[in-house]
Amino acid sequence: MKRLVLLMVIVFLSSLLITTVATAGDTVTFTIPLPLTGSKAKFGEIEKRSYEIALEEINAAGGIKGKKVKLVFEDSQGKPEISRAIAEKIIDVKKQPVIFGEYSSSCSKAIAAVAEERKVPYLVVTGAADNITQQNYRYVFRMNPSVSYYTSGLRSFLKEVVKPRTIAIIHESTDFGTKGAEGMVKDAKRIGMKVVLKEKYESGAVDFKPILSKVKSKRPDVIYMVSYVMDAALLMRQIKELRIDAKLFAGGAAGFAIPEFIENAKDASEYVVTATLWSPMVAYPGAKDFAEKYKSRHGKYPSYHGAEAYSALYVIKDALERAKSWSSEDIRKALKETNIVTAFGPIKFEDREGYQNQNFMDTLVLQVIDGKHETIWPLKYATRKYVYPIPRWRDRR
Amino acid sequence: MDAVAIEVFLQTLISGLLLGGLYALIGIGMTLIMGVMKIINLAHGELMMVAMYMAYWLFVLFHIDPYISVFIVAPVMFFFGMAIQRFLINPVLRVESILPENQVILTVGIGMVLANLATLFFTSDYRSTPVKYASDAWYLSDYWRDSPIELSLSVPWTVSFTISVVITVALWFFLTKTDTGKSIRATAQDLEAAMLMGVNVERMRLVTFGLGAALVGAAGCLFIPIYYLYPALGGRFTLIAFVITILGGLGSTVGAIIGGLILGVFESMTATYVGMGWAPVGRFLIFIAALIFLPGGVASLLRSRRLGK
Amino acid sequence: MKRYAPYIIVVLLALLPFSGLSTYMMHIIILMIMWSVIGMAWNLLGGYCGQVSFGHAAFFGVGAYTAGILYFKLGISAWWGIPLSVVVLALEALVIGFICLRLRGPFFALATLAMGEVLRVTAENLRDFTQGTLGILIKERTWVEKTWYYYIILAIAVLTYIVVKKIIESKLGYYFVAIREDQDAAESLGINTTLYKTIALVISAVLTGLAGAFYTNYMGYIDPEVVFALHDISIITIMIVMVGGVATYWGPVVGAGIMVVLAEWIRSLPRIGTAHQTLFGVLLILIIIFLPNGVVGDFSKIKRALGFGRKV
Amino acid sequence: MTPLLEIKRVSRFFGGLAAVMDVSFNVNKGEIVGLIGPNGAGKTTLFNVINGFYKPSRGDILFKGQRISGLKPHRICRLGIARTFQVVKPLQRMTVLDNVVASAFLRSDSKREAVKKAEEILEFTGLSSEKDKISKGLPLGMRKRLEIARALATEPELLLLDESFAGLNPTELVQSIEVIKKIKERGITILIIEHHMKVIMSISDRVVVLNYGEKIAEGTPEEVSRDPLVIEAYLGEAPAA
Repeated sequence: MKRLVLLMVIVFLSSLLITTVATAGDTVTFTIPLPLTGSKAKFGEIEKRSYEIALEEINAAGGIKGKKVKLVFEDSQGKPEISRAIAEKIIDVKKQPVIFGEYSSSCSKAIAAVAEERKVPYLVVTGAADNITQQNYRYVFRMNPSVSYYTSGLRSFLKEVVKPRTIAIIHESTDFGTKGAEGMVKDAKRIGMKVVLKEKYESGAVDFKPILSKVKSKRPDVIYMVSYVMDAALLMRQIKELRIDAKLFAGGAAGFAIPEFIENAKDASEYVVTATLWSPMVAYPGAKDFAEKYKSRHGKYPSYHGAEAYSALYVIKDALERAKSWSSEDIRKALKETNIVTAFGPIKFEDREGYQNQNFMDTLVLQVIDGKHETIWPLKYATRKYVYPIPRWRDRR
Repeated sequence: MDAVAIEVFLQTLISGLLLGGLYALIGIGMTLIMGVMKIINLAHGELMMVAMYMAYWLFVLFHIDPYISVFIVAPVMFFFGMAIQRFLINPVLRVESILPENQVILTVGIGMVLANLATLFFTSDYRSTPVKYASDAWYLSDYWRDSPIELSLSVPWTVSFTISVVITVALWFFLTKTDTGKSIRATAQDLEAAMLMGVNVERMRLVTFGLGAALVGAAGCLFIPIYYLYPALGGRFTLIAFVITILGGLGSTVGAIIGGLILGVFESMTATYVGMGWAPVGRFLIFIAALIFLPGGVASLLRSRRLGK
Repeated sequence: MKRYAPYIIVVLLALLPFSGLSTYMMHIIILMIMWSVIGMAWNLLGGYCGQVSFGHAAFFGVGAYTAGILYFKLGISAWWGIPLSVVVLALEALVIGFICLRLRGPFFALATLAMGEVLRVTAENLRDFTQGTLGILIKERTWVEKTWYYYIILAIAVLTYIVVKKIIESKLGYYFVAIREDQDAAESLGINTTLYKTIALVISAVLTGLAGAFYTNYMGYIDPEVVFALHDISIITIMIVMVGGVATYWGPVVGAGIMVVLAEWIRSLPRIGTAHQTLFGVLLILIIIFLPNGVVGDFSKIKRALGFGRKV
Repeated sequence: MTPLLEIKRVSRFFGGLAAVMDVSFNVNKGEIVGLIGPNGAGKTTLFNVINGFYKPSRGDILFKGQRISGLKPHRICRLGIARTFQVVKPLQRMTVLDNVVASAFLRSDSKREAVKKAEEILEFTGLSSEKDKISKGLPLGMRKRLEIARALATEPELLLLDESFAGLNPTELVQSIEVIKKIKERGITILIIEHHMKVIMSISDRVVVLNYGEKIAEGTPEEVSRDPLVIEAYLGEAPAA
């Protein structure tokens, strides 16, 4: 037994020590924590594939400052303490001067705390909880808008086109859903809508019909839903089933903005609008290229999470190229001065409205028209004219 | 009550009953396993997930409707369940350990491996239901033009519910009319007595686990047209199955059906009249209430009624 | 020699921070010790007293939230959560015990499982009190360095070990095991089974809560899905004890080593990708099948298999 | 003088069935009382009622003049009634000594005292040589005696023995009978269920006979064995060997 234990300890320790220092020789290695197993694995996977596409492009173009880039993905399983372990490993064992990656807000928070303490810059790529960039952290930067800002585009669409008087809000009970719903309540006040119903549910529910019957009885002009993944599709399918007619069905990004939404909701998804951070057809440089590349490899367009991950590597590249040295402090300074346009949109880290190092950007509105997500708002990015008013269920064929 | 309130109530009730019927099928598999083998199967939901992938691929590759593939998937799951019982669970049941609950952890391990293998083989993509009729429904107003209220009845939900009822009835006949079925029930009621009566308990356990897996496999097929699919979906359904098992009474099919319906209606009513966010709390509260106030589940009520007190 | 082993181990552990381990390794070791505490606590109730709880997340989470809410609502250092959680957890355990302990075997297991879930959903829904799913974020943790966290959790672990050992060697220990072996026999021998089960539950809950309060301070972030997790807390706890050795003093420690350190190692094996969970799952299944009483409990089997101890 | 144990018109129903019906008898201090009857006569149920596992559906049980029906088993044990089980329930994975220590704690203040008491009792019941064995592996005779030892460790005034002789081989039987007699010498009152007619008739001072939950006879062994009702009850069932 002792021998066995000893052997195991040796193997374990050596496997930790052999890992190379991040910037040895003419390659630079980045370790990226992502949830690759468990319930959040889907998004970890999208991001991983997107990082890989960016990686190939960057290496084909000569790497970063002449160094080849290598990426190592570590599975955080969506557990904060494992994310933290990976972050500690990145800082301590791999001596990597900057961290980026992770998907969920809770894991991003765990890493942000470590990064700030250890004074290593951390670029949050997809974690959307407001409070990540409200902590006066100096070393934490965020590319994606916080969840409260996801709907700025949708708000102006509602105000200028739909002009609704009442709205019903259904949202998942996660932080993402709750904050999204609260954002809409504020928006509603601003544009003079009355919130007739606000209900939450636990994501993954099978049957939404009870709550939808209640929505139906309130006859709202707009039904706004903040849902992840397949809940969105189930909601629309069951709305169709119950023939709930509203002036507009609107989604708050996430589950409504991914290709699976149309696949699963089928004709029930038609004319549904959704806020989103990005779409494959958006006019940012490189967006379309990336989307097509992703589609040709993996069969469907990526969600905005993919674009975020893809662009994150470019943001890092940009910062490393501008940094005086590859010390954490210099990289932090370089990140702070970031001002580039990526496939995901313009990136600039600002301190305002209670946020620090936060990227603010216009969000888009998509509508499903003829079974495809089309950008309809703001008009300058529109790929197709919006359809409004939408037909009643009874009249659809 | 005005028409709107009545409409909401009736629609909620319909939803609850349909949901309950499907829940029942998931629960029956577990109630059999828990009743006969006295083990907690935490891989129940994962078995359902495996079955759903089977049904999904049968449709995508061979265009076999999920409702037809029940007849393929359920038998396959039956043998899969028997294999798990024979090669993994039985060895653990046989060895001497301080806590018998180590078999529970075994099922956790099995569930973990199944979910991970599904990720490896099928990626963690969310798979949509492939069927065309997913959101079709029948409407009251189509049949009764001047109806003051509008009610709808989802096509796939109704079909799934009906098949679920048919399977349950078939199972009930199997358990009450056939020798094997009677032996299973005897084993569930009193292991020692069954052994004395010459029941081959080992074989009954095999059959039961197979049957449990087949039932939850059938449930998986029935969920394909109304739900969606990804590798980590098991856990939620395992928990639901527990609630139904306890509510209905260990080993009781009739209890599981009633338990499923109660749970379905209860969840729907909570969603409509309290708030959908509280539905999970409600679910576990009735679970605990059933454990404490009705330790034998609905089945014990049925039994005492039959005995005339 | 054997008598001094615990002391030697403690001294070695106390010297560990000076060995120049990376903070990454320290993190893993801190997690391992934390899980040992939870495992030992669970073992007292489950392993010795035979009441298998599937809901220890209910205690871990409440401990974590005690610390978190003190910090967030009252602006007091979250470290006060450690002493306060003793009181809170004792009360919680009394309530849960009152509800669940009248049930036996699998029913008790399922009832505790439900309790954990009820608390999770409640914490998610009581947004004004717990911040709901937004979680509680501690802006500035007390130390950046790991050393103090390490000593604090080590102290808690040593305390837990001593508490468990003292209890098991006393009258309580005899009563716990008697209850595990046969509740009816125990009752007929004059043992107030309800009382002693409650005692086991309260002590187990309090110790688990300490680990939870520590977690808040150490990780600096909690939310209901993390600290009330059914799989990632409650079930992992049971696995730690079962894999390590039910009703043994060192079983939970060994189990925590396997479940944390070995899992971490397997997770970071190169080229294995996401298959690490399959590998780990298979390992668990093998341990349960071949070592039903865990690595420590069935140590003699391992020795025999490896060719040692033939002389015995 | 009040009897040690008074059973007053006790009935116990399960569902609609009466397992014990309107049974009354007394046990006096220092006596050995045998409780006999065919299988299913309600003997063990009666023990469970006395010992507190079941509440009597009707009737009262008094111990030293104090009403004990409805108390929890551990309270009843503390008052001075200990029992053994027909299907032995040793604390399987504890050693023989620990089994007895666990029960000796009931009236000991320290572990040392409990261990001392336990060792004494093991000596008394002839189990000393087995004390470090895990109780699960013991032969049946030993396990039955262990049950008695464990019950004695709670220092009872009344000992309820449930078929302590069933399944023993002749040597074990002799040893066990010796133990019972020694227990009596210590002044402990015994109520014993036994199928073994020869044994029961030889050691009992009085015998109570149950059939279908009802008491059909009570008296000295000789009186009872001549009672026609008893003979009829046992007819068809061969007297247990």
